[in-house]
Amino acid sequence: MANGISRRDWMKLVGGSAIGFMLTPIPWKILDESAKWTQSPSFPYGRQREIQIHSNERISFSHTTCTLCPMACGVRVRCASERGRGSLEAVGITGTKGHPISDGSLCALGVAAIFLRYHPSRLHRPVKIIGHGKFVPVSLDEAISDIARAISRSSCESVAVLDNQPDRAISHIYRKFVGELKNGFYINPPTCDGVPTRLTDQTLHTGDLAFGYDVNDARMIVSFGTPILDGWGTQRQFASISEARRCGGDKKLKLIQVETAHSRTAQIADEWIPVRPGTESAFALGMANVMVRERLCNIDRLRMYSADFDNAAGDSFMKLIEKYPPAYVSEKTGIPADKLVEVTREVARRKPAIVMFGGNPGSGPFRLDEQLAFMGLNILLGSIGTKGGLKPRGKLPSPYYGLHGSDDSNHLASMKQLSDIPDGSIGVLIMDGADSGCAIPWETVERKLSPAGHTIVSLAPYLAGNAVHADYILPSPAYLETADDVPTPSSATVASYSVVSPIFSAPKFSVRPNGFINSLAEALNIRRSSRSDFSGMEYILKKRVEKLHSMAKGNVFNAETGRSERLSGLSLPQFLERLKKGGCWIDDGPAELPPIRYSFLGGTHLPRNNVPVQGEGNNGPRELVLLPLGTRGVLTAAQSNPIMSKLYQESGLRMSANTVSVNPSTGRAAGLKDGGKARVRTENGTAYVMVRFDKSVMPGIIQASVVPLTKSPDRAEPKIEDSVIDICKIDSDSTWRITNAMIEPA
Amino acid sequence: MLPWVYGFTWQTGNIIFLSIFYSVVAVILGSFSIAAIRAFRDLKPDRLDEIRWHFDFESLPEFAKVCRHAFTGEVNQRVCRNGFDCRTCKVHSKITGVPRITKSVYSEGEIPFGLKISANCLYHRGHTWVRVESDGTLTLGLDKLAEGLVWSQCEADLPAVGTRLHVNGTGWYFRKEASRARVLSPVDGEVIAVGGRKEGFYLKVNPGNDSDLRHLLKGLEVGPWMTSEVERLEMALGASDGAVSLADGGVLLDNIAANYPEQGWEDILALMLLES
Amino acid sequence: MTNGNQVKSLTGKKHNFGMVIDVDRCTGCGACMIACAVENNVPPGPVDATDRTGITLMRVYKADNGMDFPDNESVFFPVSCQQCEHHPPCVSVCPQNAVEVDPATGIVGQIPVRCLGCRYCMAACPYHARYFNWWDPVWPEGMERSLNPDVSLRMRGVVEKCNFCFHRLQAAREKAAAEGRDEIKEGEYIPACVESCPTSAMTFGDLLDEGSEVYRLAQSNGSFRILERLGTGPKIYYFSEREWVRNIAEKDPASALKRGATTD
Amino acid sequence: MDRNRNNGTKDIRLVARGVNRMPFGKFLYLLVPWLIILAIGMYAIFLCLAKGLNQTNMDNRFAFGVWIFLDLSIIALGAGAFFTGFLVYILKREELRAVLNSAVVIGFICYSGAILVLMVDVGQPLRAWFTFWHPNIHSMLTEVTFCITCYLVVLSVEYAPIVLRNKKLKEVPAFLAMQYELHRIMPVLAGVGTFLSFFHQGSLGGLFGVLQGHPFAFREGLAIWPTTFFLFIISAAAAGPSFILLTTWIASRVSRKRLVSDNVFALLARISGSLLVVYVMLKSIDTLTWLNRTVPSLGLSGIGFFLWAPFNIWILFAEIIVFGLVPSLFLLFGSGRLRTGWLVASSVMVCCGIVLNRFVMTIQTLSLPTMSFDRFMIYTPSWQEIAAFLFVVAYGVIIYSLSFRYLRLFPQEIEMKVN
Repeated sequence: MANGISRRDWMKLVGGSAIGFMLTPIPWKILDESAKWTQSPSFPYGRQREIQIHSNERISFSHTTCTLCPMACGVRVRCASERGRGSLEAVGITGTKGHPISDGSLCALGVAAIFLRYHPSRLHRPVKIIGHGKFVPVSLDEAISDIARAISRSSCESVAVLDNQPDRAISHIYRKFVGELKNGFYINPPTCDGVPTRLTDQTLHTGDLAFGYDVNDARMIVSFGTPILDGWGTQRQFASISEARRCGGDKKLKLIQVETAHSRTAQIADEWIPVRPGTESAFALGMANVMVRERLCNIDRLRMYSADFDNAAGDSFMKLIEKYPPAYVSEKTGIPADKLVEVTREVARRKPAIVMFGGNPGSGPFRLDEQLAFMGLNILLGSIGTKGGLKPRGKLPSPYYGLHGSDDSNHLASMKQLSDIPDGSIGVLIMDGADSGCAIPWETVERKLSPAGHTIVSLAPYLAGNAVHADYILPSPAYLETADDVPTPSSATVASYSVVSPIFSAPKFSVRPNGFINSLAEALNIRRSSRSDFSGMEYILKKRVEKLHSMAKGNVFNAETGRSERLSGLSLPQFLERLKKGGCWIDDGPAELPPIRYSFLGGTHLPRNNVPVQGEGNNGPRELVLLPLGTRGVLTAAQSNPIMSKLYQESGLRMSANTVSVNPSTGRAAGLKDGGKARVRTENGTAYVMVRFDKSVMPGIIQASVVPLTKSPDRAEPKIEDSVIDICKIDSDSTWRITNAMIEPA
Repeated sequence: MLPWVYGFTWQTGNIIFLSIFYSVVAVILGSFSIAAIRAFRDLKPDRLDEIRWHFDFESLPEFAKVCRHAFTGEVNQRVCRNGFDCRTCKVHSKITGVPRITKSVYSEGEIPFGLKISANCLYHRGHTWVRVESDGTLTLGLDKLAEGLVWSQCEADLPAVGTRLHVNGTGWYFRKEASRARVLSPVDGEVIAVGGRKEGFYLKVNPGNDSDLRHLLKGLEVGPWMTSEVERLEMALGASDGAVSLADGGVLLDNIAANYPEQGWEDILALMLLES
Repeated sequence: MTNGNQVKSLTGKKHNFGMVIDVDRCTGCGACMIACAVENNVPPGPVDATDRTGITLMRVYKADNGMDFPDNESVFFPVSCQQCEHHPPCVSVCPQNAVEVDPATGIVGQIPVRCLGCRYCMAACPYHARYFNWWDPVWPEGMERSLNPDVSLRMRGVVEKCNFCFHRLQAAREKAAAEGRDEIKEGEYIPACVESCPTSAMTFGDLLDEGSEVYRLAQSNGSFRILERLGTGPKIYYFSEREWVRNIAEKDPASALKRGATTD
Repeated sequence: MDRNRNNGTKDIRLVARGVNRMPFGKFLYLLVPWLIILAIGMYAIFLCLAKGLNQTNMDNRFAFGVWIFLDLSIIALGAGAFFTGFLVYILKREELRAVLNSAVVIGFICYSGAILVLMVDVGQPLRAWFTFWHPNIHSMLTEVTFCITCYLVVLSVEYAPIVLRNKKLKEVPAFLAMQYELHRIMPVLAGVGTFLSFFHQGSLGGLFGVLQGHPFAFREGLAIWPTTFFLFIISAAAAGPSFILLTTWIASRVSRKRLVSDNVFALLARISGSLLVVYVMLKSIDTLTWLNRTVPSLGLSGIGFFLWAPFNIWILFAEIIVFGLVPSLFLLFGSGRLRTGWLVASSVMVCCGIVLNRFVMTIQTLSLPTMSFDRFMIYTPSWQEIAAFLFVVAYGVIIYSLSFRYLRLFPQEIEMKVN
């Protein structure tokens, strides 16, 4: 190569340019860009690549009302529409700001409820259960004809509907349907929130007038085992209690928790009075004793308004409380006598005072005779119908009849308690899917079932809670898919009404409860009048709203503007529109209290001369007392929402399923280890539990958490193990507060 | 990391840290590259021989590196640090400048273990002898000890006539099957003739003008050296659990290699020929 | 969790977002924990997850006065990332700048996409407010359709923590910009936990804004911070009228032992 | 005796001349248990990489578990490589050449093992390079990462000539030349290695010393580093020679040969002992300063850290006195007088002391509560963690055994046969 470029020159050129290139930012920039690329979440592994998040381009908000418990919180759902698909999807839930009941707050269940539509235990077709956790699909028609056959077959047994949230439109449909049957029952299970109407009727003779707790104005709350800081009542009541506890000066609310268990409320109450198990009523009677003896109440007035406060007949309240002098109560409850006196004086001094006795959702309500003692205390305190006491609330109209009754009301089945039903009498049981917020141990239901054979139908959308005991599960629309209404929460003093309109259309497989009742009625050839059409929830709701509108009082909350208007200023379509879009009607105030007479010992009920104290006496050497504890929505799908693992499993905030707390001294005496496994035995069975030592728990107590098993990976629950609530002793009046138990290492 | 990478800042700490890091990387890479370039340049036979000898000598145990003057008792316990090259050794030149006081147990020509030492031969520590011929050329051959060790039926890769040899470079190879043994060249010079098996493997070398043979053992040094080498051999054999042992003070077996498996024998031979 | 540096304050006005939690009001209901998990697309804990391996960017701890039955009194401490403003321990330890303080807002942001999961920051955090994705994020079938579109998912093997719902700040800024405002209004940006608290125990706002409620509460008598003595300057303040509650924040953890209790 | 001991082995061509090694079959037989451990460890590592770190028992509190403890320990024990190199090449202590090769191999094993475990330990190993690309220079971990990586390169370069000198490999001219030239640059590398080691040993200490959130680990600073930075350097420098002494002794017991002369043992012991005396002194001063100044200034009482069983005050006593002062005096004053067995026993104690120190810094630090409503926690590693841990041990044993068999780790070995 004479004048050409040699190979060496070429190499120099290439090498030189390579080095030169390296000195420019280009290669480094490329490296950096690739670095950023590898930082994208889809790189390099993981299943998240498959997870498509909705685009956040089209966001809208819908308002509705929460149906997870009867408390009627306003819910604002953030929806995203998926591009291309056009389908809406809920991507966020918050409370509706300014809502008269909840004012923008939601509980943990309500916030987590966004995932409920995709709950792993949601059923996607009507099924027939053929064994523990095993089921086969069944067509709706087949199921209905089976159920109809069962109903027509059960001539001796009764047909019952178990409705956890009474006074909804669907409740009236149930009552109507059951009323058409000759042997139908409409049953409400026990709840822990409000004042049982039966109790007020017996002590105050107020009929079906319902009472609520006016906690907004109270300055002293004596709570007998009511979880008032742990999911009790409406959010507004709850917030008001929190607010009032906080504020200084005269308005400051004092909260005294009388409870055996070291519940959440007991932990953070101003004062915790740890009475021995089953002696809450004794403590209440002790307080009554002190009040009467120290003239802390208007005894003359009480004598005037009550026949059984003090009379010569021998079964008067005075006679009863005479048996509960402080020394005796102290011996029973384990609380020093001077403490009792001190507390009573403070309660009597610090008015308005209110005595609450709902009971814990895990351990259920108190027995009626215990409730009488608490109610008596309320009467002594003068808390009936007064500001900061128990107040009656207005009634809501039924879709079938107006407020003041009509012919149609005769066709509605009467409302019964579970304890009213004779044991072994139910042949067909239809369980509504809604939740009362309070546990219902299966045995309380089971003992009412006919031993000769029974058919149980559940309308729950999930294979969870008591639905697992059903023979047929006809899954109703899930949360945010259901059309429903929410009546006044049972703890409230003011009537309210909300309509739940579905935000998402229910899947095809879901069975609307009213549709089911309609089909069943058709299959049973029940005569239908135009006004007793069970179908068309829309129609029924409209009827009810119409009747409400005609009352022309109260305010209507508009969820979209966050403001309230007078109902009288709204036309019916406007009212309906407000309600459908997450609004809420709220009454002007509590109802008028009729002139009442007090009946301390419970009217028709046989007065008890002596409230028996449970959990003592014939205890064996290693016999302890099992106290189930839970919070709102125990054992429901809402509590077993997978994301609830944050509370139960991924943090120590709430004890996970079948965990028991015992005092270290008790635990060590039983040979247990902190964090170890144990077996709890009662006369009803054995449960396997995890043991936690907690020095704040009363010795001799097994404080057990009632929580659904967080979740199972399969849709079907595996073999259902006995949980703590299953081994509780059920009393004849369907309460299960106290159970003697043994615990030993497993 | 670099000024145009996200997260880079012109903070003092950052600059100091990265400068140190880049310096360290530069030093590591630089010294490694230097080594690699040098190694590339080293890939020439002469240089490789030099390196090989350097390495072999470094690997010799101390007792195999005893100074020739320690054999004669001129110094006490000295170990050679100069690759057995006395021509450039200061100690050697100093010692040879003074009169000898010897304490060798052997007189010239005496034969330890029955090995013959030729008085007119110079010995290299790689078990070769050098005889200065009258015409100024040198004849090289294996000494008796090595002869006894080399395989009986082996081949030799003798250098071609005209090859230049270097002191402590490769003389020639013995080869038997896969095994191989290298004989160090005791002198510098050009090969002018080779003798094969029949002639007893020798090379004739023209050392050129400045033939310096000071590094070769002679006279009284040879006996003690040979004795120590026999000890070394005995030890090497002993290390392999003495398939063959030397009769104490007796005669070295003829051709002990024949009695020793080849694979292992290669090592013993190589050790004696100063290959590590 | 979005990169903390992408949306800057429009006017460059400096904020210092912080929170005051009135622990006298906290009932430990856990709504904040759930709201946080839902808002930030934190997956439900796998079957094997425990309170030691779960991810709760907001976690409510129970503390008590250390007394035995029946004198035991409890208080709940919602603890999320404390957004330390003075030498946050996690920022300086991260080997690849995956933790950054946004100078415009004072929010300590975690950039999970740059995190390699060495977990040094977790060891450094005295509040244990950092969580590692021990598992792949998995939701039950279909449930991922309800995830928050504003927050990207984190993969297995990276650390995450509370960033004061930074995406909500971005959304608020975008909204303000769309409405022609330079600055967001007070209350326009609040994290999900604050929004969800049923007892309004949490107050959120700009600690630099002397007119804000959060400033007033933070400066008030009953306010305190957890482990203030470490000098990291946490921006989550707590408030209590009860002295024993305030003392919990700085109490020597070993003080319970000195009274003779057993470990664990 | 088997007269053809070396000859029965198939790998005779690879074994260095002049030394004898056990038959290949026996060698393999002895390695089998280690190979099994290696296989199990590999499976565990695979599980951790494929399924994620949920395979371990680490948790959000014990973000660092047994692996980080292992890393810290073996890096401290592997410090013999840099320190021996430093003594030989920079301070010209030629006697230590006898153990230099072995020290390099040990160092290589320790560092490569540590990095291997670190790669499993991080959640996203594929992103490990982010540290280099977006380094946060304030992080001790960045310093550690940079230095360890560089130092592993240095160790590999130092290890390379030892490998290339293998009897068979050196027959390749390029290898022969390369090892020679690498050998020539060794002083430079030893210098760089010393520099890097000082920094990363220190930074490993700084890793915990800077944790202002953990008063138990937090130490006040000298210049920009907490005191643990310096303590870790000295303790590693002290433990390194002890570990070399120990491994050499073990190698010599297993191979039933004398590998180095007794004065090498004595020298190692003396170096280790004197450094350890200094370390124990400084550590005591540091501990006292920490107890009386640092901790009270944070409103805590130092004794509170030692109330949590099982990590009571004994651990401090054991660390400083039993495994610190006692062996240091033995090594320092016994190096010329005591028998090797005593020195070995003392070395074991030194190594235990250093390992205990690393344990305290990692595990105990994390187990202690920081907030008053925290819990004291204990952590039990899962089998996968143990298996990965043992993987490194097995890997080390295997690499060392292979090196010992085929490479000349102990130049004095042939000479030792004479004596």
